[in-house]
Amino acid sequence: MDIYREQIIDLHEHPLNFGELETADFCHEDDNPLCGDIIRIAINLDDSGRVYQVGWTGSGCAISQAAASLLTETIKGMSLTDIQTFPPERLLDLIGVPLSQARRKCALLPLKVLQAGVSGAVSTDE
Amino acid sequence: MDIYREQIIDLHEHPLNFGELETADFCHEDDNPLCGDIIRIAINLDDSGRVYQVGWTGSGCAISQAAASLLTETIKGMSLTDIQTFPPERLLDLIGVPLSQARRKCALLPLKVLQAGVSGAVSTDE
Amino acid sequence: MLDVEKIRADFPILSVEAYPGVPLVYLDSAASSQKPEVVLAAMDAYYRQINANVHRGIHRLSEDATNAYEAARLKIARFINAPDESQIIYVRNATEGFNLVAYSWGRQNIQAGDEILLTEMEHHANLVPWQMLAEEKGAVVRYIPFLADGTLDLSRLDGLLTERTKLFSFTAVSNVFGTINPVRQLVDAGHAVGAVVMVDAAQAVPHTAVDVQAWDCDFMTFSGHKMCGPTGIGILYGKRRLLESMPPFMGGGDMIRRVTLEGSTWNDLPWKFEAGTPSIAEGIGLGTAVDYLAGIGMDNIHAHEQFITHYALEALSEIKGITLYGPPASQRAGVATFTIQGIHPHDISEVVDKDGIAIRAGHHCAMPLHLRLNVSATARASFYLHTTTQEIDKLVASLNRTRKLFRL
Amino acid sequence: MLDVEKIRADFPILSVEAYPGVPLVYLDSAASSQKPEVVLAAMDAYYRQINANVHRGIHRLSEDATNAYEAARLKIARFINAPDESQIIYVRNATEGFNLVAYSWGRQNIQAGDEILLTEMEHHANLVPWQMLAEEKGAVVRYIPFLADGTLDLSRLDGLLTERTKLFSFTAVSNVFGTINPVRQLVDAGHAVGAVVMVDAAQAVPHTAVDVQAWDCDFMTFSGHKMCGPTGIGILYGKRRLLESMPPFMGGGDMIRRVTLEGSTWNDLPWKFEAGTPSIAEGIGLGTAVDYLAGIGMDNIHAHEQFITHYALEALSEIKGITLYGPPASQRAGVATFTIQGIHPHDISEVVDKDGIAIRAGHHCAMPLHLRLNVSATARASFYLHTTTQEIDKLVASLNRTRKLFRL
Ligand SMILES: Cc1ncc(COP(=O)(O)O)c(C=O)c1O
Ligand SMILES: Cc1ncc(COP(=O)(O)O)c(C=O)c1O
Repeated sequence: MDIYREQIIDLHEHPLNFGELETADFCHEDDNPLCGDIIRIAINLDDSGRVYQVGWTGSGCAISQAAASLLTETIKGMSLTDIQTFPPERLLDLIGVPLSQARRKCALLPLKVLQAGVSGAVSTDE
Repeated sequence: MDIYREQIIDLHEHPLNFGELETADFCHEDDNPLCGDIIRIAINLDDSGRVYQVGWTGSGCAISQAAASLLTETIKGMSLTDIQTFPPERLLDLIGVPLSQARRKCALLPLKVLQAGVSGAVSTDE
Repeated sequence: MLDVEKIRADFPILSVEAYPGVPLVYLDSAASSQKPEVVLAAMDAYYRQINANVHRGIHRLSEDATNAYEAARLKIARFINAPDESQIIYVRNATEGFNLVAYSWGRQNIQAGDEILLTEMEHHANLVPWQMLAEEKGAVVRYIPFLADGTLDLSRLDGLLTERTKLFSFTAVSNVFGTINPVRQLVDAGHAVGAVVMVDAAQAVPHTAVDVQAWDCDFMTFSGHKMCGPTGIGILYGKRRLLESMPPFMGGGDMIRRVTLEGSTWNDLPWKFEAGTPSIAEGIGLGTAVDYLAGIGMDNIHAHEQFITHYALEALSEIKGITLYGPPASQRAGVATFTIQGIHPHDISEVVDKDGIAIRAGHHCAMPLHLRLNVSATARASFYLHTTTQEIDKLVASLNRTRKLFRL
Repeated sequence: MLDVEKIRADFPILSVEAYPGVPLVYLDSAASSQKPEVVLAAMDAYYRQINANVHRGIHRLSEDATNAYEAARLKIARFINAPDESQIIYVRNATEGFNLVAYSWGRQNIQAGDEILLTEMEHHANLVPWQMLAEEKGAVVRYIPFLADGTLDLSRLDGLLTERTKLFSFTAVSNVFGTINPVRQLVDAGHAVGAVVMVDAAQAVPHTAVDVQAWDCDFMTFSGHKMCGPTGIGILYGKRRLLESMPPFMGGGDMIRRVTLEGSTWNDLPWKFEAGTPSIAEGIGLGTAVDYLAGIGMDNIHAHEQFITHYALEALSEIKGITLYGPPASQRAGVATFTIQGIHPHDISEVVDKDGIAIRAGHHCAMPLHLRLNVSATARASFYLHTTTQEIDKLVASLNRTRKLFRL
């Protein structure tokens, strides 16, 4: 059975960066009401404005959870601009299993949450 | 070409009982809005309450016109009760060509007008 | 009992492979049923031999099309024991049935402060139209809750049905729990307070013999695609007195008697509610589906589904970590809804799909029900006249493999 | 030009006999078109191979069904050059397109004293929904009259379009006269006074290349069954800004984002307007019809119909006692509407039917037009890509025989 890569099952058992942060520069939460997946991501930035700490919580299917792990791991060290221009395809590549249109929404939920959080943070700054 | 019996074409050329009556014991008009056929029938009764004079006017297809001719000819001498119980099948038999559901409405329009007229006359009497 | 192998041969799709070498196990009939050959043939024959617009033509095709379309209406009327076929209104689906009543009857009869009573197990089709109506009119929507076993809490009925209740609408069969509700009892309770009562029969008509006169409901609706019929067609049944008193829903051709620049008058029932060129092939297809189901016998179908449901609930309950929702098999239709500890329903559905097994995962258009259960999604296997115990066995085996894949 | 014999072979029904030994001459495409083999095959394949409910399933059938259904939407968007497929809303037919706009946009935007401008040549589908809306809101409906040649009296436009005009809706092509109206000019005139402009394209999209962006209309609707597609499906196109601002029409599954007992929020376009299980096979069928028409080329189809219409008007005008309605062939679509002195149109249709010829008789769902012409009914022959000059000759011969039968 290779529907899901081993890695996705691994991440389902042992998610990366899972948990709340004590304090956060910003955090954002959203859900995918049609399937009920919910993701909350919190970020701390270093002095140069790059991600140095990230934590996520939430619940959902193995795909959205794996996506949250992979995405939060990948953005460490990125600037907010990097995040805002993070291409959805890159996240889908990280997941690495073919996804139907419906499951794609699960996979991209963490990115949607993250980018909305960044937009909020940026516009509050200005 | 025997779609329409000769008689129907004859009646189309020379309708029976066509025309207004000078005075009438009752008369009624109705139409079939979906096809635009319109029929008006006027009746005079003799002392025993039987039809002795009938005239009809209106416009429409050959079927409704033939039906008006045939019906008005047939009811001469009938009582109002006879008319109220006049079976639609009898009129269809008089026309004698097979009719689709849509054309049946044309054929039965004169009977509908006549029976509505009688109902009106009877209820006014009471 | 049914000759299931013979029945399976009636459904072309059941011999299709889901994936190369993997036969299809279709356990999603509650979402949409498969279609027997006869239904496809009837629609195809319509298009190949008599296709034409109905009601307005004098030529042969139009007459044949009109006759076939109206004959289907009569069959459907008999199938649910409607007093007259003029009370059978063709709609797109059950959803349109509710919306038609909400717009036409509802806007005429519901006023500020009036109450609409629904249940917490309703499909969105029987929730959203009434919420929209209530919002427009300033009416109040109330809900009968359900108990832990997925049956309605009937002890709440008395308190919730009052003389303010103008409409009571509920499902005959829950599409999530499979619960078979006591329709006649609920209808009587609604009538006792003077409410108009509507029944959602979308999961009932496909699976059991339904008699609208025995139910005594005022309105009832169902969808063709869940009962071996095509997409794009459904039925609204209504009591004549109500249908006659109602204004039209949509305006256009066919539903009028006369149109002038100043205004219009309406056609007789059922056409008053059927504006524009109707779903002709679909109506004919549904008529054929009804013939097909009646030929097999609704009681036989129900008995088979009872048998399968018993078997399935029994077999599924052996799976570790499974939670099954809904009442015992004897009180429910052919639906088994469940979750498995540690695996999201979407993942379950995706994994068993690779074994060719089609089940559904999500909220099944019943979000409030899921909110009450406090789960965001469930998995649902649903059965029909062609479902076999072997298919249930395959599902169980595949679910066990899914647990292993997830290292449970 | 078209290879008409090749095209005729695409339509199974064209080799059917109307009566034993009497080939079918189908001259009623304006009421409903016939369907090419490819369209029937696409729907049949859907039901035999991938039938399932869309949007909500994770299993293979549901994915394939969803993909096919949404791919059809994209094809249709391209066919009318819509900026985006999310502006393509599946409805049952053009009639529902008008009703959707009247209920959703209309009830939100039309107030007492506002004016709705239509024309006197409209089909009931573009009259009754606005009359119903105007009656509900206390708005006023006005009409652009037509001239003796069946073209709109554009000299009246300035007086009738005022800043009170909130909606202007008219047909691109008259289904009785065949008149091709100057759509862009009318849209611009409507916009100049700030009106929202809707176009009835039910007789345009099947017969000519339509570009909604070139038209610049705000809404536009048409029916699948008139353009080689199945019954039960049509399209409403709208500008995004308007569609987004509008409340939903029907409530139920698929059109929601979230439902709670307290209320609901709506899905994105286009699904916000598509409640319940959609007409899946029908959408796929229409997508295939669009492929078929585009493959032949709308300009080629239009040119062929122009040729046939010229030929028909010429030939018909030779018949004694005939009155032809509408503009010269060069200004009209493939429709020839007429009366014959001394024979009611119903009788004409019935008599020529026995020669296998399907034409339509009646008011063609345009009663006000007929009232203005002061005739209760007309006969109408209408043409499509498969119509031949031989078929026109047969019609003319049959009409002459009909006159003889009536001793004229
Ligand atoms: C110009 C025009 N508009 C609207 C319609 C309505 O189409 P439908 O009956 O498919 O809704 C028609 C066809 O009957 C038409 O010819
Ligand atoms: C109980 C119930 N009611 C209503 C519906 C709505 O049916 P449709 O989507 O065909 O309108 C469904 C099916 O989804 C259902 O299961």
